Amino acid sequence: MSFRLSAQPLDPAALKASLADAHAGACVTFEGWVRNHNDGRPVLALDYEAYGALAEKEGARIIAEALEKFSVTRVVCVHRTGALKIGDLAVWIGVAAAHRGAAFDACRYLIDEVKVRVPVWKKERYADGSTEWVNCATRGEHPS
Amino acid sequence: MSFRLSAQPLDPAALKASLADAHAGACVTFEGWVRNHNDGRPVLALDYEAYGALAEKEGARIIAEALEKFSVTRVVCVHRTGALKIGDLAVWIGVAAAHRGAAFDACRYLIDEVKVRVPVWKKERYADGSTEWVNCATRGEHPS
Amino acid sequence: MKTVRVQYFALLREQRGLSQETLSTAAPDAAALYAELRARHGFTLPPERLRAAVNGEFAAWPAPLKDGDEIVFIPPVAGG
Amino acid sequence: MKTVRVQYFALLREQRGLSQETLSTAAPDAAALYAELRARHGFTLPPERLRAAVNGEFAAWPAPLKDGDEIVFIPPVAGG
Repeated sequence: MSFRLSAQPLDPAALKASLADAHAGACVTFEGWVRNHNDGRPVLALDYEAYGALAEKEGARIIAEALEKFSVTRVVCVHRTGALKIGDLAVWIGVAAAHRGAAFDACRYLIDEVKVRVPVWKKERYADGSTEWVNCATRGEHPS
Repeated sequence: MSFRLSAQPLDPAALKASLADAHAGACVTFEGWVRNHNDGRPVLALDYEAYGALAEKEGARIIAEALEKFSVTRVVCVHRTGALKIGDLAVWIGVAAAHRGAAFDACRYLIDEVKVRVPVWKKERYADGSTEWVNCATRGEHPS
Repeated sequence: MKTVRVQYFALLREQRGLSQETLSTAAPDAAALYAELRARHGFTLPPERLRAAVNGEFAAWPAPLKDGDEIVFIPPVAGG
Repeated sequence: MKTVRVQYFALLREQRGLSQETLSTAAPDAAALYAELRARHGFTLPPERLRAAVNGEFAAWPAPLKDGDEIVFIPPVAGG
């Protein structure tokens, strides 16, 4: 039942093992992978930066909400910080539950909320040498 | 893009590695675990039996439907057969996609359809020594 | 009369006491064959809880059987 | 005048050229402080795209600042 930030590569097998529970019949995991394109632009690499203290507080609140809303037995969420390359694992969320419906719903809730509420930022490095903080463009920077 | 039956234990790490794809930003997995109770009865172990030829055909059809319905890049589904104990992995489904919505929806579709369409049967062994083929009770066998 | 092969799985396999058999029947279709075998072996599952498969593919109950067909009666599934 | 500490992340950190600073300000609240710093450093993000945090917790823009507060202006997040 934890939200953590990690500056080191994540270990999905170890994370999933921490969900093991003889009462659970379903385990749903979400992995966010660094993909090689975004909005049509080729991406070479990413940097993730977090406001650690508040990210962990807000992540813990999101997990508490998921435990309240859905009948699940265990939840783990870990988000990377630092420099990542294509294919690297940026976020890992795992949910165990007696039944699969709750596991899917809770996992989806967790990633949806983490993406919009937890203070983590992503800087994309593009093939043409430019960079951009995702979601931080303002009018004037990019003529639309 | 395959549906398989396996009489041997599944290896989630190897299965997930087979989904790797630089175009994918999201990976959702579902694992069905043998849980220690069902309908309030303590379960000690399970036997899975399959009609192999038709199970693999129907599984392949379900995967083709998911690829048609959802924008996903890779799909793998493997179902165990044979004797399983509490905590063992009975089914593993993994979906990679550019975006998480399609990955969640496809994974949910796959397990929902597999559960009701693929000819696989489950016999539960209970603490009191009795056994039962799940979903095969008929009126007269169990007074309700 | 035709000769067909029947495979049994799960509860039907246990109630029949074997995994497959080859038999002669006058049953014109899968529905009639199941009725015949159910009467003979006391299968508890009513046909409305089963599906039929012929030659490795799901088949409609009234589809005619022919000599050499392989038939499977599919109990309610319970995967995952 | 009060003394506050401001931490910068992501785009604001790059536009400010540093991760944190301690400064004296007459700004009564986070909204006024951001307006003051934006004018001084040319931050491109308008305040309606930011959230404010004070002493490690999300805070309303008009909440009064006091001496010793630690303030963070939170650009649009992009986790996952």
